[in-house]
Amino acid sequence: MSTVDAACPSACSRASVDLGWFRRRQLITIGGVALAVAVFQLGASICDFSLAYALTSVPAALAWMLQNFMPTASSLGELGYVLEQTVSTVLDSVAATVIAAILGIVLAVLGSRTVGVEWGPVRGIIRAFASVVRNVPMVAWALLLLLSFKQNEFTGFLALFLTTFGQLTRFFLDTFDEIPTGPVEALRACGASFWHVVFQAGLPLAAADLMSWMLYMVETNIRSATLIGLLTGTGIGFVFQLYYNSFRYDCAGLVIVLTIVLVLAIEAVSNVARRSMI
Amino acid sequence: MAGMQLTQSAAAVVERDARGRLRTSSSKGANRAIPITLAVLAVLTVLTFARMQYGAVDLGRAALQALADARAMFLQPALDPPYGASHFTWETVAQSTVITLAVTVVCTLLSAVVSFLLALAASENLSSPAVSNAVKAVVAVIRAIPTILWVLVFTVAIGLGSEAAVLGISLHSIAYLTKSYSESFEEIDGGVIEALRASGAGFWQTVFQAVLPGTITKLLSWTFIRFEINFTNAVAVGAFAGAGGIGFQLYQAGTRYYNLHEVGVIVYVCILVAFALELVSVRLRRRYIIND
Amino acid sequence: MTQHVPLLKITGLGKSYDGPRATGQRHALQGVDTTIEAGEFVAVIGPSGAGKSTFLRCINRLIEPSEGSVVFEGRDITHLRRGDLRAVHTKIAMIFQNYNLVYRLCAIQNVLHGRLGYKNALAGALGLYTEDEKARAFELLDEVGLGEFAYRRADQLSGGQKQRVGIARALIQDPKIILCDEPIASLDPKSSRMVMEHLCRVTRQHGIACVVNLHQVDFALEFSDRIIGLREGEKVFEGTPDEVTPQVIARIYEGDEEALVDVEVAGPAPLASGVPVADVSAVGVGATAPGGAQ
Amino acid sequence: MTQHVPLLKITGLGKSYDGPRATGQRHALQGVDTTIEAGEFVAVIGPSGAGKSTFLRCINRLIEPSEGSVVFEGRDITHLRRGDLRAVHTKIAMIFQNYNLVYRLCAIQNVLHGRLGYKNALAGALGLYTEDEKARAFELLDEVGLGEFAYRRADQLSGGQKQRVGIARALIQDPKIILCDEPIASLDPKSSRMVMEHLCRVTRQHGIACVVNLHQVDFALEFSDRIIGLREGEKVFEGTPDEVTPQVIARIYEGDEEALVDVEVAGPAPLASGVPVADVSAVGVGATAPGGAQ
Amino acid sequence: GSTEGKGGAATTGSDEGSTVDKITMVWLPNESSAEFDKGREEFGKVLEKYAGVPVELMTTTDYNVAIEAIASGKAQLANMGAEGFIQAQKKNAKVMPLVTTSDTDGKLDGAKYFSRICVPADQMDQYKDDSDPTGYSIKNVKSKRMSFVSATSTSGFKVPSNAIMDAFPDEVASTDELTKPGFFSQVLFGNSHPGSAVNLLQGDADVAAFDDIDVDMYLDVPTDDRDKANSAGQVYNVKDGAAQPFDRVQGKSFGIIQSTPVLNGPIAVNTEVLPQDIIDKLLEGLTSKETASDELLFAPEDVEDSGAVWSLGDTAGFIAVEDSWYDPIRNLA
Ligand SMILES: Nc1ncnc2c1ncn2[C@@H]1O[C@H](COP(=O)(O)OP(=O)(O)OP(=O)(O)O)[C@@H](O)[C@H]1O
Ligand SMILES: Nc1ncnc2c1ncn2[C@@H]1O[C@H](COP(=O)(O)OP(=O)(O)OP(=O)(O)O)[C@@H](O)[C@H]1O
Ligand SMILES: [Mg+2]
Ligand SMILES: [Mg+2]
Repeated sequence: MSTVDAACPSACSRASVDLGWFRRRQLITIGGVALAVAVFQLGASICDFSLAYALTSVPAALAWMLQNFMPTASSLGELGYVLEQTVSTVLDSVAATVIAAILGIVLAVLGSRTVGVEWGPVRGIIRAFASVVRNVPMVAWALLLLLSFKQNEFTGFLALFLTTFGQLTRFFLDTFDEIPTGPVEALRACGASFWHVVFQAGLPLAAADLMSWMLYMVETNIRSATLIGLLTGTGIGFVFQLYYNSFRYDCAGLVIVLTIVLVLAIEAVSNVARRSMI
Repeated sequence: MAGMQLTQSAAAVVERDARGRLRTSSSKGANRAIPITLAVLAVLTVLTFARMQYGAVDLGRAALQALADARAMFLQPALDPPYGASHFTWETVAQSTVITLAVTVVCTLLSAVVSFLLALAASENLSSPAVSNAVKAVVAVIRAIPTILWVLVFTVAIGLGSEAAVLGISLHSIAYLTKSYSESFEEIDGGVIEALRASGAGFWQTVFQAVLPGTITKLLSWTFIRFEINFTNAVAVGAFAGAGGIGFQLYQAGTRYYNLHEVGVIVYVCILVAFALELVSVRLRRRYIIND
Repeated sequence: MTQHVPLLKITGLGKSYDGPRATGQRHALQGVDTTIEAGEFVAVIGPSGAGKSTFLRCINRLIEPSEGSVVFEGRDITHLRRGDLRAVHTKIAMIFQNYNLVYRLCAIQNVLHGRLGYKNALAGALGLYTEDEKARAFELLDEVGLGEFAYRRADQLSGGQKQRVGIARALIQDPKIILCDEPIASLDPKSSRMVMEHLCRVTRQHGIACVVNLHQVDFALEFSDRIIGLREGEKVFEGTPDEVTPQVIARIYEGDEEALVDVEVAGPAPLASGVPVADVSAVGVGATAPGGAQ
Repeated sequence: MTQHVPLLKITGLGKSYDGPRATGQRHALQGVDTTIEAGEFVAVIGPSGAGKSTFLRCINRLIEPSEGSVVFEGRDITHLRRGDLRAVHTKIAMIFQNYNLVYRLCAIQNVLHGRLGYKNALAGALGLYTEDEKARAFELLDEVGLGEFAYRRADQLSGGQKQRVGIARALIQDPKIILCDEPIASLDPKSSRMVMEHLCRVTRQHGIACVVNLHQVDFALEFSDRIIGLREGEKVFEGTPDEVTPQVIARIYEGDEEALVDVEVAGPAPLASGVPVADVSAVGVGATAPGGAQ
Repeated sequence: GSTEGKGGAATTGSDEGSTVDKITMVWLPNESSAEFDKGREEFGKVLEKYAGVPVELMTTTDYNVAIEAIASGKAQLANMGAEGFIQAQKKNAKVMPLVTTSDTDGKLDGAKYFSRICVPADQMDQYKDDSDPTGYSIKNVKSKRMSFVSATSTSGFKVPSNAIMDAFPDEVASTDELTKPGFFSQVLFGNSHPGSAVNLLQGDADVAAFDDIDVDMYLDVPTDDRDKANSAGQVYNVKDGAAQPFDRVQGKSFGIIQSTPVLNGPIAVNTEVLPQDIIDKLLEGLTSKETASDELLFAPEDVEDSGAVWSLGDTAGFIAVEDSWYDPIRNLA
């Protein structure tokens, strides 16, 4: 320390001698890591999770999975049926997204800060409503609808629609909030009415982002549809469960492989679409 | 039709449609991506409704029934009689919420650590193209598989307890975070890495001294956003397999006891937790991901 | 009956913001009186925060004034309801610093937006314009020198070109007056001059009055018929460019640290072309200097 | 044994890029020979794209040279493996145009990064520096005039200050040579001069050799012991500043449209201070003009 | 509970056949729910007492898990349904039944419950068939809207599907086909026995399969003679004030057109990973009087919410059972 003082005149001697600064930083870092470890341990003990067991069983589990879930020649016989269900899942995802997007855009337009209606409560109500719809667990929507609409594709569609609707409205609200306010103001100053502003400034400015969110939702929905399908007995979720529960893991594996192929394909297509929209 | 007085070069640009009307957007080189995408989605939607199986139920009656059920669920949530049936106590609901949160914490931390390492390998600026592409491909495949399938598969492969659920949720979470993290890594200034390399710093030194400090806020934001998603997943997965928690109670209330009032209580608990998490993650996202 | 009705008569116009920000100066604008005649070109100058934007926006009620009245063509528009205001907006066009074009639409579509005030909800929303409107839009674009760029997307135009689209959009409204809020603040000197020249020429040609907020005193002096000086929300000067002496400039900008004008050094108008006052005045601190500052 | 070993001996150094870009000139650098002695201050000048950056980066193998050899302190480092290269890197420091600091860390931490090459993976990764290292970092920061800014985050420093942190980071490596790739290209003239003066002073003081890529010929002439001129990847000049005549400048920049030098107008070195050649030459086209261009 | 814990600590159980230091027992999802917490814990204690080694109880929320666990030897004991037991045995022949719950007389004869195919009471006529000894048959179910419980249920799917396959040998090749529309105009899954019953009573299905023990508490069903109560032709009403989900179908009634007895599921043991001496000790202990009179295991009749897994209204206790006793079920598969 003293060497520093000697070597380092005037200004720095006051500021720099405080090497304890480094110690404090280190303590903060160590503290952060320790906190994370402690939280992890706490969580693990609460939910009775053994990291060691989990990690050691992963290799065996993966091997077992590859062995059992690898589609076999005989499972290919089910390809037609699985394919049919997969396609229906994809179509449901698309339809749920489109319908949800139409309603979502209406709500988002009304509720957004930039183009929305000026009367405050409308905005608050729309945001609260969207937030509740979105945060109700998907399982709860499925259970609710299952009771009245019974087990069929339409029920799956409805459940998917409700969750998508909540999410898309949120994304759309954000999108509309982020469009530049200048053009909107400019159109108002021209004497444009509410709907003029929405269609001539709001939608053109937001279009690319809205589409991007929609495409993203289609992808996500295929995954969500699997869960909903398990509950409502439709689409790939249902066929997966059917094979899984009857121990025909090879056929279940076929469902997984098809899901991968499909999701990746849709991801690729929507990436192309998204890129060419900018 | 109004005769326009335009300079020659301007007149050469003006286009008219088949009926001789002035066009307000050029037919040449226009960006058709949005209309085409919209058209495709619209056609698919119509197709879906045309071939959808609507079941044997009378849709009108079912809709009314659903509204009545929704009313029971959202407006009359209760655990105790007269609406509830005392299948659950507040204590058990609170307990299982804590369990679900614990699963969420474990999944998120586990996947954050693994993803950090994978993301280093997946980032083009930190890794070799071959490794980067390989990791990205694997991650894309993992991400394509729905969480619930991972959990079910792990359930039979590993067996009981929370491990299957945690691993199943984590796998998807890892894929997601690896993508987000590596995108954050790829955004950092290549010059900084080069500077440290030029002064003789090794790989891990570069990572911890330049990459991590430069991206830590983004990483934390992404992690928290994923925490929120993981909670949702933990609820959904709890309904089917492994860890139990609030999701399992939701499932039981719904499919075993058919008590929508109790479902309502659990749903409100989930909404409350999700609200709290969302509040934080929206803030973080605004602050560090969008505006950075 | 035969009494002269000015185009725009502004009396005691004021705006105060409440809330936590309003600690010191509550009034962004206070007691401004003025009259704008048809076809006049008026420049509003003043330091940053003087209330220039507030003044302009209070005129067409993009900001609701908190006191005073705005009488447009003999009609008090200060308390008009939204619906009636639309009709007034068609007659009062506006041009913005950031152009405020819908950047995903092409130039001609942006110009046509100026017609929205005349259209019903459906036609306007769907962008169904008449052939006459379209023809006129092309002509106006051509008039500001952008005939070739009619189908170019707005975000592919340069700053000066964007502002000229903004001018065309204002013109197609067939306005009686155009309000311009720092139309050239984001432009380089060359584009600035071009935009100002276009603006000046077309307004004179079509007999449209024009109120322009400007940071560039030299441009204000060069182009306008009359100059209004604002400081801390109040009108501190009004007169012809000839009457703008260095002392006047100093009075307007006095107290604004960034824009202290050295009266001895700066010659009489016009000042060096294209250079904002802040730069000119960076030279030194003169007679009216910091003492008057607050 | 007693034979003189130069600090750096570069022989036939060349780099060619393949791929679609390589249509015309495949060689970014070709057959460059030179020798740098300990403590020397060498400036490399040349038009944009001449290969200055490539030359510098080939020396410490941030770019792998495709031909030739680099001998550092008598050891051929052209084909060293990664691990061994690390040790060499500690002796060859580098300073960049864009400073390349870790913006979220503070100045002192950035300086200490220069020590990473001497540390093992763990200590380096965790940022565990010895007290001596820290003390030295503070000294060096003070030496470049930033003692007070030690705990300031790098992104809160001005451009010139950032570059001085970069110099301190290079110095703490205890290098034998510092390579600087346009260290002042992003700075205003005043900061540029300050950075160059600091750089020149500390390298002379510590006896460190320095190779600086510069766009500013005037600075090159003013500060360096020797000047190397590159054009289209080849060395077209090497000599002392005195030997740099307008003709030499013209030869180096000849054919480069942006930097045509009017030999008649431009006087002998030093040229107007702080103004890059491109600006000086905007005056006109002189004797050696476009004919020689390719 | 403290005894419920980690799964397959004995991941590679197969090579520890002679000795065990811990017994793992797995429960099916139905018996895993919180209402049976006390009963399961008590059962664990009983096992510990007789086996002389610590017992770990594993609850499941997934049917497959229980079966995979016992078949792979990760669990030594499992409380199973008859169908699940057969499936586990198919995967590993060393899985054997140990005990099952007896009938109320303490015998094996009535150790069963009933899988029923039912239709709305007012449509019973359509299914009358004099050629059948019961007076009713399922000859007319084709192209109707069908409701099962779930694709994995024994009494709610496997048994009725087999009955249908037997009745329509030319039209249905495998039970798989019955999971999707084809033979039936529509196939619903109620996800539970009450769910399937409600599907029927609400009019969403024309025909439904469900069992007796999960549904009869909501109905006016006489309890004295179970065989008779479950015979074809019987018609039952939903009780007044029945709890959810039957609250929405109060007053509705249905009739049974076919009924098949299903054997009670066993407590199964994987003999590969549990030494014979412990198996013997467990068999002796579980079938003892003491166990049968444990009110935490077998709730006395009319006692509700005791947490016991079984009820003396249905059974008198555990009884040893031979592998061959399950042959009827085995033949269904
Ligand atoms: N929305 C607002 N809320 C509170 N105060 C505001 C608001 N908008 C403007 N002000 C204040 O009103 C005063 C005048 O602002 P105004 O924008 O009119 O100034 P200006 O002359 O246009 O300045 P500039 O040249 O920087 O554009 C300023 O003090 C400003 O801080
Ligand atoms: N990665 C690369 N791939 C292909 N060609 C490259 C690459 N990097 C540089 N080049 C080419 O090599 C030549 C020399 O580039 P270099 O960056 O060394 O020039 P420079 O003298 O540093 O120019 P400047 O003054 O603009 O920095 C240029 O023609 C450049 O286009
Ligand atoms: Mg302003
Ligand atoms: Mg360069």
